Amino acid sequence: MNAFLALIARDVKLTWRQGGGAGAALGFMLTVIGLVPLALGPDQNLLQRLAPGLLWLTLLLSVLLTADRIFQQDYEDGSLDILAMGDQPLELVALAKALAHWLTTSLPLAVLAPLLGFLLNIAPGGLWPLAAGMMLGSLALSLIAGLGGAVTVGLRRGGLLAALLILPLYVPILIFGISAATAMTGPSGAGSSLIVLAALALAALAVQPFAAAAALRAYLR
Amino acid sequence: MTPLRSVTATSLACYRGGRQVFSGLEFGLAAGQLMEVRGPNGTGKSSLLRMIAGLNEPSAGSLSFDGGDKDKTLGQQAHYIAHQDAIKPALTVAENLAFWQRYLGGGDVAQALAVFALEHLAATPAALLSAGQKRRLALSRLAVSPRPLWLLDEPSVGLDEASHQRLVALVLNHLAAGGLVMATTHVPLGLEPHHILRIEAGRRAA
Amino acid sequence: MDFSAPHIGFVLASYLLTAVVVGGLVIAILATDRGRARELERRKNAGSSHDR
Amino acid sequence: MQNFANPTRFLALANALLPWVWAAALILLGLGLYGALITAPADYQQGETVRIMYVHVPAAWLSLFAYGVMAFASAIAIIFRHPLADAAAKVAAPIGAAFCFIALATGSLWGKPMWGAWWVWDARLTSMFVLMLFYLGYIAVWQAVEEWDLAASIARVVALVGAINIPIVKFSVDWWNTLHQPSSVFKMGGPAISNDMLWPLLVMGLAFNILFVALHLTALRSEIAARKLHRLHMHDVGAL
Repeated sequence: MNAFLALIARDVKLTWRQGGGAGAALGFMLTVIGLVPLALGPDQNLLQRLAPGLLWLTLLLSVLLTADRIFQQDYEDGSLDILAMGDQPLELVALAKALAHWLTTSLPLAVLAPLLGFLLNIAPGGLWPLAAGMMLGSLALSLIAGLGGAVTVGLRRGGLLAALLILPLYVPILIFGISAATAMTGPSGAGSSLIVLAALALAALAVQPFAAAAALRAYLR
Repeated sequence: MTPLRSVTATSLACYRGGRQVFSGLEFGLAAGQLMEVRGPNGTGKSSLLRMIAGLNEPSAGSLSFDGGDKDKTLGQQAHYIAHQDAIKPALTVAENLAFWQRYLGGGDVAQALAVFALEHLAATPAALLSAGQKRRLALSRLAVSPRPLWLLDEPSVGLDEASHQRLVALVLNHLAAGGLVMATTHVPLGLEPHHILRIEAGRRAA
Repeated sequence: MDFSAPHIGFVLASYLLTAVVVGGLVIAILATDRGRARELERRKNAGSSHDR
Repeated sequence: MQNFANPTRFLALANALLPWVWAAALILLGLGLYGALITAPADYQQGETVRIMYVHVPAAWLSLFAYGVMAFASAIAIIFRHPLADAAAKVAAPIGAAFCFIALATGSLWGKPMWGAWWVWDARLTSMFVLMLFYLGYIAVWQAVEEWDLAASIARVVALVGAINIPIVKFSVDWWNTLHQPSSVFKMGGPAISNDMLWPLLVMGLAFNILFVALHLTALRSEIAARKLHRLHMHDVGAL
């Protein structure tokens, strides 16, 4: 357990020291949200209706951007070999890395993304379900990003392939995240969508370590 | 650290990258012994070390160990020093070692820094180190956490004379304490190996 | 089937498209299979391989 | 794990079976088309356009079946570490993707007269669309990784993760669909499907399945030959 926490702590410190993963991703989000009114026109009602969807889409893309960084550095500088020889299985190493990415990138983004909502004239009532949905969904986003990162860690131009593998897996999270955010008007309350989001996060938690470790072992050979 | 009595390999073969790297490898290494693995480049010396470290499985033959911790794999009772140094430039020298101390468990960071005379660089970010200093930091991992089997891939490359002597002293102490060491090398280590294992292209030679 | 019915074009288009895609798939797979078998035969006769 | 050990047992079986499988596929296809185009009556609501169902539904079913074959073969490859299973998964993907494309295209051709739009984000079409993305991702893995053994180990993980997510995507898309479209007017060929419309559908379904088996076995035999040729080439280069 100590090794598991040590790995998460080291990764958080590393991300913090290297200019923070969240900082760059947040900058990306800000830019995309800023471009939206230019692309779709300044009509407040239109923007308000699209706000939850656009915020979720930008969150997905921002997390995706940092997906290959989860294992890339450790693979290239040889740390992954030593991590694989630790007392804990590679599955826990893969989980620790994904959790560190969640703490340093996905969670901060999920907390800050709703604040960008005011740029899109988001309905005040819709802010809280959006934030709740994003925070719940952010764990699943990081776990699946970790999976995509592990599957493409050894490839030179793995980023594109990772995106093609990760984004389809984000479909359920996007659907229930949006339905939670728009639940104020939708048929069922936000509650049920949030519960499904939590279920998706737990499902990802169950699958990611084994799948990612299997992929990493293939590259370690 | 429960002492390891011996590591033996019988008709070990490795298939990687779509080709047979080596086959029919036999060796036996007992406690307190050093084995040098020699052979031209690309004959699978590193693949052999990685196999013992548990990073890839043998495609034929078997690898077994006697003594040691039964519920741990051989790799979990070994140190592996590869060409890459496994150092994080953003962390300081002490932080790098402290992480491996917590992750691999065991020893003491300050004492490990002293082994390769890196105490004065403890607070320096690893990014500022020279190649030789990085190599010494990587080798310090051997001292930071007690593990019986050492797998060293050309350990003396990039070391100055003083550090080379420190490496020899460290290995001698480890062997005296009943440890086992397997090292691949092109240049003589300055130590008398108990076994020499030569791997020719694709075939093994005793 | 009544060919003068409305939207008959869509039905024909669907069957044509299926025929084209399935046909292409069949031809592609059979051709590569035949080609590789012939290449293997050629290498075997040429004796350049030690493959049992 | 090097080459296919000796797939002679498989090759003997394939060479013996294939001619019959191809024959069965062609016969069933002919019978099915005859049923679908000639004897089956037009639908009282949709008229002739219902005949698209006889290619759309079997193709949709086959694209799911093919992904199942990929996931099953990948599981076998993980458990028994046999490269033949990896090859079986690898060659199943392009076939599955082709039928998935047919399902999407005929779905769109069927949707135009029904809903007046080429593409409607209906639950089934959306799930089929995501399935297509899974296929493309899987095939991309084989393209992106040069070395066969590494590609195989990665593709196994991708196929299994994809297989786990198919029901999840299906569930979430169906749920999402109810949110946006109260109930899609388009039911599968009217309330109850009469017998003379049903048997062509079943025959076409069977024909597509047997066609898949024929294509899959042939493609697998071809992949084995390709691996042998690759080994011979490596041999000549003296890399062994």
